[in-house]
Amino acid sequence: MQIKLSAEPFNPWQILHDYETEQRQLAGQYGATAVFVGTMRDFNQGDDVVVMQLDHYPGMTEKQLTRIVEQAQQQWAILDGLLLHRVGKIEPNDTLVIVAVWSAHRGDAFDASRFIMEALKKQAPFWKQETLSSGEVRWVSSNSDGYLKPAHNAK
Amino acid sequence: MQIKLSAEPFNPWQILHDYETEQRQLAGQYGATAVFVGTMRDFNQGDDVVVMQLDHYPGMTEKQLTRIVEQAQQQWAILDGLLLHRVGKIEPNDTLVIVAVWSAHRGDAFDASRFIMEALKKQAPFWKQETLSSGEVRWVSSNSDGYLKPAHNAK
Amino acid sequence: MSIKVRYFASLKERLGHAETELELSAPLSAGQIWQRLNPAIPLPEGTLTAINMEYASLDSLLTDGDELAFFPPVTGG
Amino acid sequence: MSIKVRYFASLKERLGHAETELELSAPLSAGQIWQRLNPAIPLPEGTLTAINMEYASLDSLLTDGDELAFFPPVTGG
Repeated sequence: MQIKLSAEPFNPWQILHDYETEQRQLAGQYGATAVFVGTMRDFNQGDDVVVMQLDHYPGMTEKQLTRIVEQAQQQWAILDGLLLHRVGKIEPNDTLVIVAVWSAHRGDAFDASRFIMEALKKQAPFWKQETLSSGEVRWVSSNSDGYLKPAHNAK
Repeated sequence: MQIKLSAEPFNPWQILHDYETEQRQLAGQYGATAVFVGTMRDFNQGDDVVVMQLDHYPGMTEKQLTRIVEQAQQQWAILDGLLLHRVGKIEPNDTLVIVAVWSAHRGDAFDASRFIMEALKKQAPFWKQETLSSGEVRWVSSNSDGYLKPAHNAK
Repeated sequence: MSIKVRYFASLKERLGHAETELELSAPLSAGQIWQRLNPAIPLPEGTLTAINMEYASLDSLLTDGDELAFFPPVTGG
Repeated sequence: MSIKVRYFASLKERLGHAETELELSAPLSAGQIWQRLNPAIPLPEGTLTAINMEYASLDSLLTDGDELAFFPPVTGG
């Protein structure tokens, strides 16, 4: 189980490849890996975004992330998990977050990875500040429900 | 959008890295990538499995997979998708399937990737035949609901 | 009227062959074709049926050149 | 009784500083501490409160050595 913040850019597929390779004891045990990768878009709420600053609360952020992963472990049959979140100055197309869950069966991995992502968005103390192409600098005021189309809000 | 069967082993993270790198037009557009990787375990239903044969119905399998992905595209705001499924002789720890969905927002990617996996398990004509360490060869009779613990069946 | 009939996985093993060509003088349904080809073997419960690579019911009538397939529940992924 | 008070993100910018040390002679709640430190600024709606890096309510009483934090809704991931 690995929970980390990174001030440096990373390639999510390389991270996942390396992590899985290191966890030799998992080989043959897991049948399911569910992964979510969050990536910085170059637009938000109709505006072009050129760069982003991702602030956090050192200490509390790690504490909350650890709690969220532990809650997932209590609820689902998880073999291993990886949670890596970027902080600092971020450019479009940089990876913001990786959540990966390994389990024997798919339902546990699917549920747990989504639970971790949704809880992270609600509870982990991170704050995004966007610099727009117009030069305007603004704090993102809240996270969306995660769907492009409003129709999905009702779900 | 790529839908393929592979008779050769593949590294899922390498595939995802290469695919994403090739889709240059996606850069900056997607904020969410949801991935499911299915892997052959070395045990099933309490028995050690040493090798597996994955049969399919050439033509129909591709047709059904394409339909499933199209249904996902109709229901969710998807930017791109990748579906790669192994066929033939498979060894423990080999990747069986990758489902990846790229979207602007996380809800669409999460929902669509899970929909594709569940539909694939129910509808795509693949059949697993396991060879156990005892030498017994058996067809897997049906897919499970995807959870280790029966308690989750009620969900 | 010529129909190609295919079997997969455990059904193929049980019947001992993967496919059969069938000449019909009148239209038959998928279920009737199974009975004609395998009179001693009731269609195993849970068997799926496809016509021209689309799922179909046992009542579906076959027409010339169709490909009919019978197979057990699918277990991919 | 010594309390460390921290502000993050837009709240830090608005108040113009990131943290303050506060000496108290009697226990105060998180909400009372905000009022004492920022008498002219009502606590912005949606502000979250943490004591010793755990979410807490505005009614929670602070004790010596506690770290109190105020911050806007979180926007990670």
